[in-house]
Amino acid sequence: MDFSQNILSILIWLPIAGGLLLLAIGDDNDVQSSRSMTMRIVALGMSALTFIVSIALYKWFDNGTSAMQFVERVSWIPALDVYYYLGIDGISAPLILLTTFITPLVVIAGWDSIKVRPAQYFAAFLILEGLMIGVFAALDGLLFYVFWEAMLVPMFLIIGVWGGARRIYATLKFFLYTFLGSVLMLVAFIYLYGLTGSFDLFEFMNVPLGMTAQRLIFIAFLLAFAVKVPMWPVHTWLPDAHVEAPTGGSVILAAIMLKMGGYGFVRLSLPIVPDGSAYFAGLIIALSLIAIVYIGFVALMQKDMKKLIAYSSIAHMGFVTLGFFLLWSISSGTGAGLGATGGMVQMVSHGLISGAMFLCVGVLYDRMHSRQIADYGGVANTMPKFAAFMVLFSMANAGLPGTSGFVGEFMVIIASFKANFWYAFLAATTLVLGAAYTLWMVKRVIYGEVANDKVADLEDLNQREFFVLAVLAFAVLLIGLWPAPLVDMMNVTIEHLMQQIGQSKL
Amino acid sequence: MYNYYLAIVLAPLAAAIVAGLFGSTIGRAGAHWITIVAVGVSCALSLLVLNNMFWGGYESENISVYTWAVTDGLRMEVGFLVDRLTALMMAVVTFVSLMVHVYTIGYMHDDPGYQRFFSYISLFTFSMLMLVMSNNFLQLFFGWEAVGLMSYLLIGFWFKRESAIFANLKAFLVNRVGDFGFILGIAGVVMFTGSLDYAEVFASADSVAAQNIEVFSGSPWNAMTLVCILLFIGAMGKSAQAPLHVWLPDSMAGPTPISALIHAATMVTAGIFMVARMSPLFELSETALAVVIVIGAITAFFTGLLGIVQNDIKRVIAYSTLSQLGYMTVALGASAYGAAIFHLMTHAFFKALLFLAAGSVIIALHHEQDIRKMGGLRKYMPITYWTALIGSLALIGFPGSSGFFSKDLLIEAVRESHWHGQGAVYWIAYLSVLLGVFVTALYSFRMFFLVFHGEERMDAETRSHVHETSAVVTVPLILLAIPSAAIGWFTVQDVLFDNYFGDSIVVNSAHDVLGHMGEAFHGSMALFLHSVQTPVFWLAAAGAFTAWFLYLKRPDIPATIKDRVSGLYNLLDRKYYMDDLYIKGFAAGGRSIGNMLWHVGDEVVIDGLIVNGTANTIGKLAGVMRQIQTGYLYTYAFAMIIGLTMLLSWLIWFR
Amino acid sequence: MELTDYISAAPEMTLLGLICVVLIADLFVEDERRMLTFWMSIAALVITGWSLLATAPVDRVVVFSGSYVSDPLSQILKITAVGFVALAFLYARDYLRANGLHKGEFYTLGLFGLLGMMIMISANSLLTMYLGLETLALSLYALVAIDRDNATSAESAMKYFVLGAIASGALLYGISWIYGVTGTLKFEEIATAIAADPGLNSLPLWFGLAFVIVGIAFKFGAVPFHMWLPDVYQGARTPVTLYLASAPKLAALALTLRILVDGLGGLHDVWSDMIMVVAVLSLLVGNVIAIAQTNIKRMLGYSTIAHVGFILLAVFCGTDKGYAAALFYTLTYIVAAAGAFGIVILLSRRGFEADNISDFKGLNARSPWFALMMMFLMLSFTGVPPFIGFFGKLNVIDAVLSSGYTGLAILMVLAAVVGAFYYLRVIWYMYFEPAEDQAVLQASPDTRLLLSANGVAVLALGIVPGWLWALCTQIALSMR
Amino acid sequence: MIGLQHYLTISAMLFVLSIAGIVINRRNLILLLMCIELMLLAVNFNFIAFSRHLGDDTGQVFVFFILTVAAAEAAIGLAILVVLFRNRRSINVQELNTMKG
Amino acid sequence: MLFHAFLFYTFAAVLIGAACGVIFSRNPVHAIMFLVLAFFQSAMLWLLAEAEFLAIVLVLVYVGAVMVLFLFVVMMLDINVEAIRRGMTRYASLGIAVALIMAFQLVQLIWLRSGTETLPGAFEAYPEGYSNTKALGSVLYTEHVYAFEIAAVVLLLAIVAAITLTMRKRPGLKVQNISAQVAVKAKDRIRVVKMNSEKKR
Repeated sequence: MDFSQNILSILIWLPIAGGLLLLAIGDDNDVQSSRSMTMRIVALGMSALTFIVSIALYKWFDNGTSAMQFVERVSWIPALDVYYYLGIDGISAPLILLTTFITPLVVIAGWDSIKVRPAQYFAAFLILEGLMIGVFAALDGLLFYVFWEAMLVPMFLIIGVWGGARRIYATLKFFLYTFLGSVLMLVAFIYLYGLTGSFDLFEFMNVPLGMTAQRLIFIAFLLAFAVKVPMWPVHTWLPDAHVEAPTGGSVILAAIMLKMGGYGFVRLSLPIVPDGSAYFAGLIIALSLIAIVYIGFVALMQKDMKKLIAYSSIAHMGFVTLGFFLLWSISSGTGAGLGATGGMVQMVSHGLISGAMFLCVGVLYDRMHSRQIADYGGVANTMPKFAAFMVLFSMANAGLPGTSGFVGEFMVIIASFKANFWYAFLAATTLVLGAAYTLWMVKRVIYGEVANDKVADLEDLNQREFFVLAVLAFAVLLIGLWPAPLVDMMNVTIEHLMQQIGQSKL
Repeated sequence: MYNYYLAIVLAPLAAAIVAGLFGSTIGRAGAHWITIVAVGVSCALSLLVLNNMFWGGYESENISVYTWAVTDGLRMEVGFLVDRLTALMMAVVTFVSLMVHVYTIGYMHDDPGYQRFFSYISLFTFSMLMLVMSNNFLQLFFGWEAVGLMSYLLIGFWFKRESAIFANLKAFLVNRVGDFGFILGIAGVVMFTGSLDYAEVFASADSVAAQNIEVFSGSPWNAMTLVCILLFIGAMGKSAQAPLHVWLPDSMAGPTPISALIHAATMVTAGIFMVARMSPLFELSETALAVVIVIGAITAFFTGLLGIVQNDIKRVIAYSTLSQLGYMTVALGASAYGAAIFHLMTHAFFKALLFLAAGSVIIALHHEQDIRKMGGLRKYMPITYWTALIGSLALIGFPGSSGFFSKDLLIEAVRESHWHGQGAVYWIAYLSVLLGVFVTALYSFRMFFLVFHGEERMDAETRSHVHETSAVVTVPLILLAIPSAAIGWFTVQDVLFDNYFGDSIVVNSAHDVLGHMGEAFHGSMALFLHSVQTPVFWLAAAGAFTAWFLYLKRPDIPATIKDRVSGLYNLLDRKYYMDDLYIKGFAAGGRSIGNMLWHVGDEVVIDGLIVNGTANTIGKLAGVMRQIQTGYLYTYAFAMIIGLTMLLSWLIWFR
Repeated sequence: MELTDYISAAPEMTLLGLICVVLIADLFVEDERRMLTFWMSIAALVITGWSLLATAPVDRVVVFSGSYVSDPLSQILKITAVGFVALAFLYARDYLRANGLHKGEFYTLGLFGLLGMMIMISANSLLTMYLGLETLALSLYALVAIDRDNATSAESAMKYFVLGAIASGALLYGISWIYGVTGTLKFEEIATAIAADPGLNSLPLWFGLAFVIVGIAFKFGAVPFHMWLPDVYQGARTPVTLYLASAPKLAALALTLRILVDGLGGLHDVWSDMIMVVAVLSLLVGNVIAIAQTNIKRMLGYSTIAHVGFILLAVFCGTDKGYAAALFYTLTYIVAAAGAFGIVILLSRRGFEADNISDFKGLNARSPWFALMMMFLMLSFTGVPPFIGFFGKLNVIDAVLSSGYTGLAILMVLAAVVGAFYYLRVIWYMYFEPAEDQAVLQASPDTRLLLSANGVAVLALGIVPGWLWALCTQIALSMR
Repeated sequence: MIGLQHYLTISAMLFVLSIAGIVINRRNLILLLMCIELMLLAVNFNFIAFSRHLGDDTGQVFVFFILTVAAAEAAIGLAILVVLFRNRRSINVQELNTMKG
Repeated sequence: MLFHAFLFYTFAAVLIGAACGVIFSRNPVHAIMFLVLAFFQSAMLWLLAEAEFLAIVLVLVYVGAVMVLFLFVVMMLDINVEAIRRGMTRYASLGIAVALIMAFQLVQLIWLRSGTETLPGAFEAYPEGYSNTKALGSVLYTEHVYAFEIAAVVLLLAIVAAITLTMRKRPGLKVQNISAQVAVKAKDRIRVVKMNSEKKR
């Protein structure tokens, strides 16, 4: 069956329809009831179906062109010249695949650990999935913004309804922080709309802009994306949101929502305001390096596992922004593309690893209802399989070669050395800091004597949990050992992007 | 040969996967059989490759296995470069590994993690082979980190022990500090050559040496120097060179087979191997070589001194390993790469032997490691005794033993390395290696005498059970004792002087000390006979004699010395306070920085002042502004009238 | 005076006639059968709506010696007003019956108010505008006080009345000056006079303008003429608040557009500054004070003030885009406002006003569907796409930006972020808190249906906002 | 010459007085209503003055309507006042602050 | 002309004085009386301006109806005059200051900034035989018929509203229900209640 012309729409609306279906089925807090079971199966089915469709997307995706593929363009709001305009290239495709890959795992992970209003929970995730894919696929500024903002709502509810003790503070902080960031982007969009008379992103990219305008637009974009990434110093929502979110929420937040920021930089900031980006590149690089070093130190001191992973996410995302903005510091030859590719790979990889790490914490949390490192110790004694996964993902988090965590960092460090020795120097500190905070946590949680009776009573992974972690482990190792398929998807697009950015729009 | 190479690498990997994932299914015997067979296959094929290289006249091969990724013009591949250097390393690695596998059957006999252990060491073998067989920097780094990971897992194998999990974390982190330099070095290589492939990089080495890079603005550094020093920092971490040596003694918390395999014979020599492999680069920077030789010399001498005061049998050997690694590094710095590799090889055998012998003792004494509680074991454990004696003699460079050839020539090479000038660098290096000989002999025989001779200091309960260990332990000891004793004699000429390494190692003709020495070399026998005329021999003999005098003849003296020079003793006992510096200085410092950044930076400034501060300000503002809404009609009317007046005023006066 | 004059004004006349019918019929209806009045009122609204559609002019028609105008703007505003009054009646019915307030006067006064709005919307001279305004205002005063036994209602009615009277006094004073300077009360003639004699564009006219702006700002509830609004929203019974919060905004918009644009368009550079100050103050004050509120009606009152800031900023631009945006924003805002108050009504029952925000706690557990609807409405207020409120803001920001006021645009979005907090608090209470009140929601099926439609509308309109925007643009163009 | 400006001045004085009355009166609601009447009177002066000045009757017609509306307004205002008094037993402005903030 | 001016200033002075009386008098009844005075003076001034019709209407409608209504309410509410003695609170000075500023602004407007063309003195007198009433009447029913009808609506609305707000059925009030009385049947008049005889304890 060839539905390649509408595949993006299918990917967006299928999960949303699934979510609405779940809402229609309604809640039954009895986990065993048939309604509850039907609901779960629908949730899993829908997310799995979306994943299967995305495999078709991967199959049909042409690595050889930087042009948009699977384009759909239908007039949406003719009065504003807004189009329902979708299409993907090598930058968005991997992120879409990441989204469709992670969501079913989140559904499985939340299978019976969500006791309160599970239908709404799963519905929120499915709707969120559709919206996230929408962000990655939208080629119309307004459509992009619609998906971008709408995404906040399910996440707001996920954290707020199913979150931990300080969930309200966390979720409000999350919402307001990100909302603040994105409204300025809206202003920038409207300004560009005023110039071009259209919300088409390509029009935005082609319109000549003066330096002042570029700088201002860049700042507006920066706020939106920096909050999402999150970059230092607008990162403080993340630890709170992650800590309070339910496991699935943390996974999606870390795995995909953070990527929105990075994606925004490549998709919008760089091509639309290349000169503005060039002007601020030094700032971004500085902030990225601060994130890597500063956050590395902060992560070292965390007592809460989720918070630690959250902080490590910030540090890892620093590599993404670092990679993207190296371009202007690299005087000649190749390397800029390497940085950008590294940033992209890092996004995908971080999606897998941080997701897996949060799932690991979730496994423990489901059993002990604590995220405090101090409450654990010697988990390896009672949960050997779990410990194996945890160590694997921790190593990936520390950027060990052979895992996906290494690929992006390696590329970015190499590229940053070309830019400036000290960039590479500071970036490479993550080798030490990343290992220090991750493995120190592993030491305190996994290793050692059984710390207390609760740990002694832990049961090892059940099949469902094993499956989820195994799938992620496989993906992490696959990308680590053979990133070529992933990198090949992006290569041409990034090459094209680099040329595009290289040309001044003044 | 490609399939052979693949088989060499993949056999241990496959075995490790099977033993690791299906350990419970295949059982203990299954686990050790599959891994031993796999490593045995690897070993056999490696020996075949070595044979081909040595005598078969095979050319070196550079093969790409698969493309890891290509982006932005940078090819990142996985591939094999098999030349004579590689072949030698492969043989050493697989042979020692095989011995350790066999030995493990006995050593880990009743450990619950038996299958896991075999899986780990097989995986380690795979990683080490990936490292040595790599044809590019990426894979080198992969192997580099993978062996680090396995080291981490194996040191922490007994994860219930606080000391083990402390040591493995420490080992990993200190190694990471080295890797930090290493990855920067690789990045530098890519920057200046645009490639990760050895062949391409070496081909453009000259152009790199011609470039400068301004690390600090205003002071251009030679690019090659920078790259080489960065790469060498990696080697310092992995090969435990001062000041990154602190992890190695602690790593003795792992099971003894691991100490033998990883922390003596193979992994720790990766740094040596790497520098030798990079000889085309290092040769182009005398500054880098000077750094290498100085670091090596410091390590060789000062860590040796520490061995004298240790009481843990494995730690003594660990310090001796450090010292010997220092010797190898010195050789690298003297451009005597061949000597370094030769010493690496002999050291692999005799140090693995010593560790396994120590392990044998430990088994016999039911995991007692304190040499003060040993003594007089000679009569209980003859095989262990004799093999340990061979190992010790090789270690101190007793004439005729393999250690003699490697170490004697190494010292000779350092003495010959006049191109370093007659300045501080040269003398530090030369005196260190020379005095190191005395120190080595002293601590080696101190340990040897305390363990096997003299008074039996173990408790009666233990003594009644002491007996020689089983065949799976003793056979590897014997098999390792043979090369420890004899391999030097037979291979020294071929390896060192007959240009065995060929193109694998490039030496600048001005630095070619081995070539120079080769002109004066007249065979093993001549060297053997000549030995009594060298200071090396006498220093070693003096060391051994001192040990005999202090620990067998007059065991009361050491305590007196300890009291007399308690300051010096403490300095040594506390390992020059290096651990304190790292743990109380860097680690605690890092944590307090983290704490400060977290609590002050994140919580007070960003969250407190800016984020919540804004929110609270708006909240307070709301509280204040709502006070305007008093509820009184006249206030409302007044507000309207004020508003009106303002509009009117603006119209009259400001427009 | 021609017969056609009357045909043009047929909707108003129809409505007046029907009001009289309802008024008289109501006298003969006993309290138990008061539903008859309700249905008659609805019928009156339907007939009025029909007559509006039937007499829809293609072009601008000015009758009654220039007192009355019928144009596309008046058509859309009137039809919407009729619709929202009907909606208010429908939402109000259950509440009024439950609270013993179900009197015919509510409907007659409501219809009178509608008549006042229609007069304002069609006013083409300052005189008719004033009379329409008073008709509306007097009905509203009475409606606010309709619960005679409620001290709070009476208090708020009194405040509303006094302040309203002051505002109309100011408006009249301004009108007198405009009349004095231009010599006419009709909007076109004022515009012509100003265009003809640039000398008129001076202080006396500006003074008149300033006083008129006070009247306009009061009607909208813009700072600092807003102070009545929170008290009245809170003090009036919820159906009255609902009535007050929806349709009269259309009349206020008509007031603004007719006077400032049709009449005093030539003075744009003078009034735009004043409007801007008032609008910016509204944005800030409304959003900030709303945060401190615990009463949802009061909170929505302050939120109204903030939204008025947006509407006035759109007007401030003085461009077609701006007027279209103002119209669009007003239309979409009242949809959400009506829905929000509708849900407040839904939650209340006999003797219990659900007017504290905390009464929304746990609504998701009690009724997931209406919690969802309320969330839609709150998100629409916040300006989160794809809800219609977002497009309202989008258009206003677009208008402001195309006029070159980047700083203002940024201020607007920042104010929106501040505003997001209190809307989110409602969602937070509904979804994140356990229910304090477990009572089952009581509402007739048609009310439920309507409320659902109302909630879904903010989403549906947001998904297809194009036609409405096109319509608004077209109307703005027709205003020339 | 007595003319436009004199009448406007009277109007202005009345207007200002009425406003002052509204602002400074803190007690009696009825007085507020009376001040409003004064304000409308001021407006009427303005209209009449302008009407006479312009020689245009429309202004006087407007005054006619203002008088009508003012009467209606007064009726409703007083009705609300009565309602308020019945509920509160007071028409003191200072007691009218149950809603604030 | 001089007499005209004299009359104007006299009436104006009384008017302003009465207005001050309205806002400063302690007793509401006095205030109403001052307001009545103010209306009378205004009517006089309007007469001076030849706006006879409105002057008459003002007296008839305002003084005759509205002010009486005010008086009714004041009397009906039986307000304790002492209790609502006016308080010149501490904000009064602020209020007066604002009023002064506004007065100053209006003076600016009327006398200083309005340009020269509005300065010419007296109103142009109406021609002989001119009837103000007739003139107004003729436009009221033609040009302003629409407004006139709305005014009617406003009055109707005021009636409805006032009745809505103030007419109430008092709970204690006993009203005859005539139809019920007429429709009553004999058997409804008496109810026979059966009950058990009281038990003896």
